Amino acid sequence: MTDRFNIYRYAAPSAFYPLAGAMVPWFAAAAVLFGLAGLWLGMLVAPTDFQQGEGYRIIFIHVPASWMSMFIYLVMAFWAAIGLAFNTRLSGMMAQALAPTGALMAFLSLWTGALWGKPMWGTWWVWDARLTSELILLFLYIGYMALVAAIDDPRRADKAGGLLLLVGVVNIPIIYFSVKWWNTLHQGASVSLTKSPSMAATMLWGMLLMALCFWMYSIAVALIRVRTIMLERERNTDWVRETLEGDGK
Amino acid sequence: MLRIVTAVVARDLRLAMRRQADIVSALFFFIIVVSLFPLGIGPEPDLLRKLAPGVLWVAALLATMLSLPRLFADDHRDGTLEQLALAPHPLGLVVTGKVIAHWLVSGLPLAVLAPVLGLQFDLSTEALVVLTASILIGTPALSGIGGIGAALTLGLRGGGVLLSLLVLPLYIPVLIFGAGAVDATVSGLGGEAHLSLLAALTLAALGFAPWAAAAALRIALE
Amino acid sequence: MLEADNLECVRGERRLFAGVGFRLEGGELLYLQGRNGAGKTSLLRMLIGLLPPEAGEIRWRGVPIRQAGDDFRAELCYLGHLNAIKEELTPLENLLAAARLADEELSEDEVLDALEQVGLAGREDLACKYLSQGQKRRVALARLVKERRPLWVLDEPFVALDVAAVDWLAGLISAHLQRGGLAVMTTHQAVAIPAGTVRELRLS
Amino acid sequence: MIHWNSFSEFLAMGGYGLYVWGSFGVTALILAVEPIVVARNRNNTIARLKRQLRAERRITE
Repeated sequence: MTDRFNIYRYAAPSAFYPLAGAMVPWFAAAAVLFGLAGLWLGMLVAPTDFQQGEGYRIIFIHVPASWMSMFIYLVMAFWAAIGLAFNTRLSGMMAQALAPTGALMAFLSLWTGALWGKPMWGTWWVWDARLTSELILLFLYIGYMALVAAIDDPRRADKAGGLLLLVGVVNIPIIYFSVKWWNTLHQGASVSLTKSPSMAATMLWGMLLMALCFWMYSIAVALIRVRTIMLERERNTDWVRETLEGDGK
Repeated sequence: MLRIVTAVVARDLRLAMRRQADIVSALFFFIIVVSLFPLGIGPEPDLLRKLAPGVLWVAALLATMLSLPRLFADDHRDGTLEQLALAPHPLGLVVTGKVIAHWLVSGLPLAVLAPVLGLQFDLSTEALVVLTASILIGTPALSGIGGIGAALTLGLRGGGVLLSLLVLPLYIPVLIFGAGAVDATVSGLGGEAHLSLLAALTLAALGFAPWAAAAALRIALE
Repeated sequence: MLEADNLECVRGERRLFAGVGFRLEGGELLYLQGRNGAGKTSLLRMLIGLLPPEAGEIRWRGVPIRQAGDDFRAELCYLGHLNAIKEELTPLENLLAAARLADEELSEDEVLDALEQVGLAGREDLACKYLSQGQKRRVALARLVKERRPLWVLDEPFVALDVAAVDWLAGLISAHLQRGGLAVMTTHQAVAIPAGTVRELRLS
Repeated sequence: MIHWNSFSEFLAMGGYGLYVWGSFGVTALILAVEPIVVARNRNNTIARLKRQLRAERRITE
């Protein structure tokens, strides 16, 4: 099994552990660099938005956080599908390592969204499709983490959590469209979330750089977390014993 | 194929009849929650009419959830679930049967009660009809989706709370279209569009949920 | 007919056993032995396909049981340490419902006959919650009386039975073996099964 | 090149200072705390596993 495909080789925790360890500093450094560049462009160079004044600068964290919160959920669902289909040990660990970061991103997206909404629309919260779906996404993250934490046997936890992730992936679009439809019928909030189309090039670059920063950051944190989970789960195997007798790297 | 579904439904209904207290308590919960709202927000008929769809639907949703933890738990505890999983037909069919039985004892009575409770909220006849129809059409989806949650949390500590955490976000589309149908009727827009979307949701949930729940049950039985 | 190769079992973080294998033909009985916690029940659950083995394979009539699926389960009868009877139902209802759910044809007369054999004549219409522990076990065992599926997997079948019932059950299992059936069971008591070949497998 | 004329103007964010810095502050806090927590968790796990390993060794020897 181990030598048949490369992917199987790196799907084995003993091979992935040192690889992940070697990658962490690179992703962390990339996150810092992209972050500095993005902040410089976004906070110092980018011009004032003609509609929203300086308040729009929240976009430089709000949009990347929202993107990451959704993207991380999709990645977790991808790992869940792999894990359920091929029964690889690594998949469940990856999903679990990503979940807290995804939940934090969803929280950040809601937090910055509220702080953006207050000055722009005069309210902290609207029951708009995007906001509501983001809130539900946060619930799905919390539900996943709670379910995995409640099951003692890690294999069972991986499988049950994976199934929940897949069910969630099917449901997120349904929830999004149902809330959207509900919202347009209610027409309660006279607020449109569509952004002004004339986005300056510097703003766009700032946002993309910040998105890259969040991306690298999430990978780095998830890799550290997955390494911890690996040690914990495989503590009775030879490779963990050898690793522990070394310096844990 | 149909035989196994009917066999499960027949058995679960018979069991439910021997344990009527469970059904009755869920119904009383529904009645009490719905009746408390006018006392909490005041007797103005206009306000009540506006709130009725949401209140009735949220109460129906919570009442359905009340009986979910026991959907598989009893069978799990006495070993019947193992036998069901070992029967020579897909477990998804067995779950379909259990979901149907759950709906018959939890969702259907709610639909019967709903128009009576709707009268307390001064709903028009037309709105009452749509309310009944929406609960009739929507609650099977609640039972189906709830089955996934019940299977995932089977045998876990604090399973009941966890079950609500997992299931409530997934209930939101049903709630929106169900309450929306009544809402649209009350405001004179007509609830047909909502009802057909609700029916589509229910069909999708009944086609998909039992198999997801069956997969979760196999995990729980390992 | 039933083959197991190189089975490995991991529960939680503990490896319960590895490299377990056997072959069982028609008319043979396999006794699983071992201390508490040696993995006897886990092995049984692997054999009936509820617990996927960590490594190794189980074949029924030469086909891996995962692939055989319903075809395998149609030839399997499992009796766990839980009785799988409903407290609210009567013994008669329990057995009829169990047969229907397992896709078996069983008439009411046959069920009554089976209940008489396990000594529950006259209790057919009493809800099972009013029966004693031993009587409930007999209701569960009554399923075996008319059972003609070739593979029986029994988890501690003799527990909570009196001497007469133990003899009766041993006779039932012998008859099953004589018909060419297979049986796998765990037990703490050494019970002599009159007919068939008895093999032993010790998990350590 | 730089958009701002003075540091105080930068801090004021055209009147939106509270909202902008509220967003960036909480984000910075979370992005700083999460890695610390994750790293601490990792060190604790390694220390605990090492202790267990040593205890096991002592028993087998």
